[in-house]
Amino acid sequence: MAQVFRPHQVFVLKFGAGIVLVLLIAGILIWRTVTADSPPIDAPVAQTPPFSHKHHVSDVGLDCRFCHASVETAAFAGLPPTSTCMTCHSQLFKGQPMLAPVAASFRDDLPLHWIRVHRLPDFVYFHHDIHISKGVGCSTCHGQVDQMPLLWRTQSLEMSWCLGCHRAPEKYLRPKSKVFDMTWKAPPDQLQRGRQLLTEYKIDRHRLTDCSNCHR
Amino acid sequence: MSSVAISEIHGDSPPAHEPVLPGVHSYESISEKICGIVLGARTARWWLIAFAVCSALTVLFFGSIGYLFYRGVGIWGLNVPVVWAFDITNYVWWIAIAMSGTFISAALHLTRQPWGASISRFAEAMTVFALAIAGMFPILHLGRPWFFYWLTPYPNMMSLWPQWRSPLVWDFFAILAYLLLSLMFWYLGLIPDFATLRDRALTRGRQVIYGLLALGWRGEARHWHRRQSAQLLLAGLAVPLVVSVHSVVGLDFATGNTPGWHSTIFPPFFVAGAMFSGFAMAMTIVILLRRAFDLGNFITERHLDNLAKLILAMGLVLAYSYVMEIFMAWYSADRYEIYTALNRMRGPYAPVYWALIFCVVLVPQALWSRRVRRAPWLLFAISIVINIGMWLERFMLIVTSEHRDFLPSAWGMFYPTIWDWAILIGSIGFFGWLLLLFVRFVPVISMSEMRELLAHQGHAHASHTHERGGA
Amino acid sequence: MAANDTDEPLNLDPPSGTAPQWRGLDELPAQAASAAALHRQAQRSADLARFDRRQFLRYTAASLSLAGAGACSRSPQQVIVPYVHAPPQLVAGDPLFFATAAALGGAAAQGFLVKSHYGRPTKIEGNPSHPGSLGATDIFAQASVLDLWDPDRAQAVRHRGQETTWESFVSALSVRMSRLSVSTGTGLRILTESVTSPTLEHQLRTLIDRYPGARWHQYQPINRDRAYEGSRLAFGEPLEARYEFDAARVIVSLDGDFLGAPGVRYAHDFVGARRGSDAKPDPGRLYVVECTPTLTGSFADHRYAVPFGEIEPIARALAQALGVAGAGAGAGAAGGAPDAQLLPGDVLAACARDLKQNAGRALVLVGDSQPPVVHAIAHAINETLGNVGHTVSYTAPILARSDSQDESLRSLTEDMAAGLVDTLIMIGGNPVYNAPADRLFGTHLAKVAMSVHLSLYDDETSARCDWQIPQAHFLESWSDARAFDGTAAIQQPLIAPLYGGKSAHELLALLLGQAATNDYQTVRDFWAKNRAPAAVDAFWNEALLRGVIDGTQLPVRAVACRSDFWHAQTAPGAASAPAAASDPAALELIFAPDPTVWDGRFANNAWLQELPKPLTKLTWDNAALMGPGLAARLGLANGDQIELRVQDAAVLAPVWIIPGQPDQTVAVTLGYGRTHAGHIGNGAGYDAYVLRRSDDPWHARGLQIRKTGERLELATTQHHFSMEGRRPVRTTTLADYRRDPALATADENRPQPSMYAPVAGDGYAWAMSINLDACTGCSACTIACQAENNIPVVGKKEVLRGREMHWIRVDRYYEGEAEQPRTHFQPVPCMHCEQAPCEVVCPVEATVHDSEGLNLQVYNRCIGTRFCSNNCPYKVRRFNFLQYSDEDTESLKAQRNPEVTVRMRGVMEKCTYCVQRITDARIEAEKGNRRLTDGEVVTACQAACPTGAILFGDLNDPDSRVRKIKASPLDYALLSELNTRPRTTYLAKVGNPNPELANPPAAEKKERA
Amino acid sequence: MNPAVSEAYGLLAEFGSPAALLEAAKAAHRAGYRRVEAYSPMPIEGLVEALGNADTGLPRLALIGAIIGGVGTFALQWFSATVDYPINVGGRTPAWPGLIPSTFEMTVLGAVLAIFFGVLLRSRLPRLYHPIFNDAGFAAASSDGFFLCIEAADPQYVPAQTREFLERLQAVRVSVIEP
Repeated sequence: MAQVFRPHQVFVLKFGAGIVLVLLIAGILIWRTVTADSPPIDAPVAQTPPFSHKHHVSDVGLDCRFCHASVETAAFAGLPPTSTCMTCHSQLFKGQPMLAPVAASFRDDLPLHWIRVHRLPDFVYFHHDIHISKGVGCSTCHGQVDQMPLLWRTQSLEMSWCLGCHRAPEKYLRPKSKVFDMTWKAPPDQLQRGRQLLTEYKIDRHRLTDCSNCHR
Repeated sequence: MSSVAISEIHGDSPPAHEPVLPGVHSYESISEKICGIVLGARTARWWLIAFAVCSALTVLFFGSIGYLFYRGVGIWGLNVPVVWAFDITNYVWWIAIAMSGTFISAALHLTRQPWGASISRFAEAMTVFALAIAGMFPILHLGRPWFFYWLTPYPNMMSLWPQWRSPLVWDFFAILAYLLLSLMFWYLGLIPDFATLRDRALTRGRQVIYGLLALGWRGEARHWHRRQSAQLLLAGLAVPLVVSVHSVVGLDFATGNTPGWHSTIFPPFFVAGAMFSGFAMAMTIVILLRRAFDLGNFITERHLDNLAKLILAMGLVLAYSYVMEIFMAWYSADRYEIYTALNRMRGPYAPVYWALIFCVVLVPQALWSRRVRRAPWLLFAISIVINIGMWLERFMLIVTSEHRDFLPSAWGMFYPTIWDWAILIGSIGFFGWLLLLFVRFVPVISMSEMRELLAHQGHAHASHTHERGGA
Repeated sequence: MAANDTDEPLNLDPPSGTAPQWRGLDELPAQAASAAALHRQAQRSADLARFDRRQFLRYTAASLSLAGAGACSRSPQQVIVPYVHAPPQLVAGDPLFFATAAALGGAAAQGFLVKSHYGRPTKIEGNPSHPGSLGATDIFAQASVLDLWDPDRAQAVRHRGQETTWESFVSALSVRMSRLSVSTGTGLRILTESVTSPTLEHQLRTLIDRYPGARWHQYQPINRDRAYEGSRLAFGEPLEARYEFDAARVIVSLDGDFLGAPGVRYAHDFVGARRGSDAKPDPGRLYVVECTPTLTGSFADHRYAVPFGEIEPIARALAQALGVAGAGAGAGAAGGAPDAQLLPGDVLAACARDLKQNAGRALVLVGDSQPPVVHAIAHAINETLGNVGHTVSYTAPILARSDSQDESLRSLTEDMAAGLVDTLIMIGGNPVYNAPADRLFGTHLAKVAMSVHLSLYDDETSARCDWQIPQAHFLESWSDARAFDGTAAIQQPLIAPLYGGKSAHELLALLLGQAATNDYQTVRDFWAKNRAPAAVDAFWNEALLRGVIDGTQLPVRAVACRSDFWHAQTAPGAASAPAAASDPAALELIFAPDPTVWDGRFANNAWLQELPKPLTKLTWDNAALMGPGLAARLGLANGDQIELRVQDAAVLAPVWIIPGQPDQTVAVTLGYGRTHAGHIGNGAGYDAYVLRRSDDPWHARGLQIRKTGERLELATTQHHFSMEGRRPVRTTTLADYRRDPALATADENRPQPSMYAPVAGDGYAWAMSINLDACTGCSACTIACQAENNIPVVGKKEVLRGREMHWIRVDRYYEGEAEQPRTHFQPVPCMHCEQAPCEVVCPVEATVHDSEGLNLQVYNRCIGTRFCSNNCPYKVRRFNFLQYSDEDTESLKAQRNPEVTVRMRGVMEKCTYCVQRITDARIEAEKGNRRLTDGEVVTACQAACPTGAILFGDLNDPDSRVRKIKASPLDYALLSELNTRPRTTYLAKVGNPNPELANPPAAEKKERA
Repeated sequence: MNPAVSEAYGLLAEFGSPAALLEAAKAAHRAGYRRVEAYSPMPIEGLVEALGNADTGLPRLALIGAIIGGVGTFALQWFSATVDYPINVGGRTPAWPGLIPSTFEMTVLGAVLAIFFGVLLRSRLPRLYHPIFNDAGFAAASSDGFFLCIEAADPQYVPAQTREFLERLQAVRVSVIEP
């Protein structure tokens, strides 16, 4: 009988199979990147006006709370109303084209539109105030904002990431005085300090990984 | 191993015993006959008609599924308290049908029943198809089916795992294992026959397709040897697996606290029920095939007779468990269990209950008669009745338990909608569709095993003469 | 406000409701540009599409709070002053609470604290300092927030159906007014519903003074004419009877449903006194004689069902038995009638003895639908027993006018018919739909030259009027209202009118030619009138802060009962009552307001439509209620369609069989069969007003019933009413309780052993106790829960399938024989079992426990296997079989509580013990490094419950009320034999039947057996 | 010797019956041939033994697969439920009986996979091209032909003698297999 498959045909078959496999993997990778949440991590986000945290925090030396006024008192850290911007900018850099949108917003009572950089899904309920009051620093989740001309996201903000801290808070907790300190780095004896803070802040570890902590 | 069987066949089959393969056969004629069905030039009219019907139902099936995914499970008649009805009924029914195939061929394989050879092939096919359909229902019944993969343990961004103590998770693994085993067991058996088809195929296209499926099988002695020991091992694994799978299905209910479910009798009860309906479905298909391809020489009345006996036995086991269920309810002195038992017999679903008693307990008693066991069409009718009865049984089991459980204020009723029926009927059509493709393009009977049988018979004969010669 | 346009609203989420945070408002454009602003917002709402839900909510939050701000900046100096000290019962946190009040259904006002999320009113709570509320609310109050957001509301001024502008109406009206002013207003008629607003009354009277020829009519279908008439008979002047249930030990209610009526104060007092302290029950005794089952009757220790006409003879006989002066004389002819005819056995005698023994601590009251003379008799009895001043006192009516509304409507319609009415201005109301059929209001309306209708909806009346003016919802406008004791409260808006609605005050101001002034000005001016200008601001702020105006309670009047009324003409209903009684074939029809849609004004409120009616558990429909005996006699079953015919009027209605209804009486409820209600209300049920006649609005004799052979599907949420001997509801009697407190719960063995080590925790351990002895079945909890937790409405078809979504349902069981059933109510939320069966079967950890004992349902993890529901013995889990929560209607989204996830289809949901309230409270506490104290967390159902039947708290807190109450011997767990160890437990019901009465209700026999 | 022949894959002999093939295989083995293969349309008893080395090694593989599947699954369950994310489910502490069903199923599956792929790998399948197919008559091997092939790679392989040897075994036909 004749061979059903000649060697070169066999080769073609194997090769084809290989191609298909490669395409499959490629497809999956593409799909994941396409459906990944935006803006991606570490990608600066352009805003109008091009607000620079770097300038306002490290150059001017504003405190976070000057704009994010309710971060200590409410679930939402809050974004400043245009009027807050105008407290300074009614005087400083008045004519700057860069600031035109702010002036316009104030004049026409039309709110500014900022692009959201840190967003959580609908079903996640995050409270800024409690984190602040229990010694979780801004930079722990938001990164060194004072070094960001344009803001970008430094953390995945995925559940597993949240759990990283909720399972081992002692690795991240800071003394109250350091919460708004952008330059804070964990000291070598952080673990032990952290445990002290845990008791000081009266944090119930059991609760931290309860589903009801974030989901309602 | 089956060669080892020779002496035993000889031993436990007295000359008076009718042969498994009556009529004259040569190795060639076997290939001739069975390959003919597949490679035959023209397709039978009955096949085309049946295929058209089944295709229509298949479209209905997947159409309904599409609508289901679009609208949600609300298109079914479900409600609180009856949150499961047709969906889970169909699931249990199909997975029970799946039971027989692997089990039959594995059991026959292990007990070296020569007569099994001719029915094991499509019994296995039946398993694979029924299982594929059964496996769909747990996904279809979900409120958010697109998240079904959350049942699998894999590292994810939620750092969550399945809840291991849920019987549904056990189910997931059970079906997975069962499906893969059945597929491999089936395919392992098919390889040499694909090789035969490859070598007899007349068109290039078929040569290639069957060639690929045959994986280049060339009948090497060592390959045969490995394949056989593999089949033996798989068969050995299949039996406990199959039992465990249906025990787990039983546990789906038994672990619940719903009166009428919360009973340790369930796992064995479900295994028995599964064998019962599995054998019945096998019977249905055997008879159809036998008729369609006039395989009377391969599938003899003895096959039917044995199958019928098995069905009868299982039917009795089942009848026993029904009695036990009622007894347990009474014996438990549990108010709710007792009520459920009575409610089944006198409640709004009483007709279903009595219908299933008729189909599952009474009808099979006819099989005591040898005459019935030898009358294919009677057997066919009975097997159909049993299949219906077994579906009713699952429906009764699920719905009557749910619809009146603990708090009278929460009692309710279930009424099926058109979509419930569409998906049930559609699934049957899809099953038929797969079977039709199978009988058309795959050898319905294992040729290699037939050849073995032939060899044994020849050998047995030879050995007789030899003894005489020696004397 | 800009901040609100981002995801994180700033100005409006302060730590607590104190004044300063309104600094945010100052950042608003002070000039009244709110309309323009709103417009721009609307244009931008195109962007909404790509926002996710919470973004959306906050976005609307922005626009709407801007609107709200606009409302305040209508004149710059206007400032809304939020509540300063949110009472501990209320969850502190981001949302603000504003005190307001409203008289819903034209009844006495209740005071509210309305929860406002970033300017969107989302939830209504009772105002603890308001006498009409004391912190609780009824179902109508809870549901009214949905009316505010109802997309079906009238949204534009219409002239003969054509959309037009307010300005064009103003000009049209001014033309007419100038002409009318010539004729001193002759031909000008105002039609209002019952008015409790002092300001509105003032405006109306001013108008009448201004135009002597004009006249002010008032009519609403459910009115108190007969009560006032009764007091006129008894005292010579219409007076308001104010009951002090907490002082009453023995109460006889003659067809009076004080537990089912709108308002919560009476239920609160009655049950409060009954419950005793720390669940040591000390019930008085309640006798009820009624014509159709009501909540009050269900609660009674002794309940007797009699035909409508027999109430009067019974009253007279009772009076006689009590030796009331003048009793025995009079038309009832019941003079010497042995009461055996009227009530079984020696009930009347025993009842009378009971009353005598408790003279001064007893109370006899009468339902508003009973003829005046019966009211008078009750007044006489109370006086004789010396109850006046103790359990009942009398004040001037709380309504602006107490003269007969039926009379007032008659004169109006006659004048209309005679063409004497030139301009008819209707403020609220819907007379075309709900006026008695024989008044032919609709027909005569055509003869009016200019008819104006100010109403929330474009309803039946609007359709027949020249002008339809959208009315501002009470959450959108300023006004004031009187509580049951006359205490006035300011009704302050939380938001600018969504659809440019106008308030009654604005319309009247217009008529008075004060076009400039808005309702804020009007109301404030009215209250400022006789105050020193300097003091006004302080007074005003105080009034808004507390939600009540001190010193406005009406003074008690000394009264003396006359004795000449005994011969007063009895109402036609009772004329030949004995005859009716003697002839069993003669059928009578009685009318009652619907338990959920009342007189029809709530017909378009989906929450109320889907709220199971307490006794029938019907939703989305009204039915003709009849007793089993009658049904059997006529061969009728539930859902059979019958024709009800009274004289020449007839309607088709479905039958619903209800135990405890007299066999010659058929009861129909009003408020259904609407044709212009809106998408929700249209076509639901049948219109019983068709049968209603002005001569006897509550009752009709000579009813004929014809079976049509049709069958109608009625959506009920409970199909099975017997307990099947399973005793989910446990009852005992005071006598038994005194003998053995644990009798009712004796057969329980708790806790049963478990193979698992207990999961210990020293944190909070949340638990709930539900006191069945305090539950009246009013269902306020169900609606409150729905409003708090974004629970979707599923519609009649889905309810028919058994897919209602209420997280807390109120089960209703009957005990005893069908003629004299004992009725039990049992609210059933999630039990939060410590060993929850539902959790073990979930394959994906979507339902698990948290360390505080909550049985959680994590929606976003749920894949919808529904196994948990199967395994829940209480069946409290609810499944989104389809996409139930409305994702298209913007305004409905704005109503939702942003603190609670909106569930998608395919997801299981259930009671969470209001985990969002717990979390917010805990966070507030943890910020202060302190532990939550008892009462800081209050669930929505608990807050709404008028009788405090629901108690929630921390079991690990040694002095929490819930822990104390669970120590009571009456405490039991539902299905405890399953060893699920529920955190929600019940207190058994303690009845107090009169030992003298030979035949204790069957149920108690059972208990003893 | 003739290079053409020496480049052959081997010599293929066809036999009339299973028995004949069996005999031939035994004879070949006795004659010291080691690179011998027998081909038949169905398994023949003793054939493998006749050719030497009957060990399939599958049971060992199965055992390994089973252990991996079982131990792995149990360990995974235990780890995830008690170490990685212990969650209070129904107030019940994780107990081993609840972990058994999945473990059992995965044990079986592990064995099954090992066996199936064991067969294919040890048999070097799939192998779509094989010199043996070059023989025109070899198609019969899948229905009624019984073949014995002595490969050229066999140290004792000498074309002429081997062919003679095979013919002596009453082969129906002997042919050279092109490589």
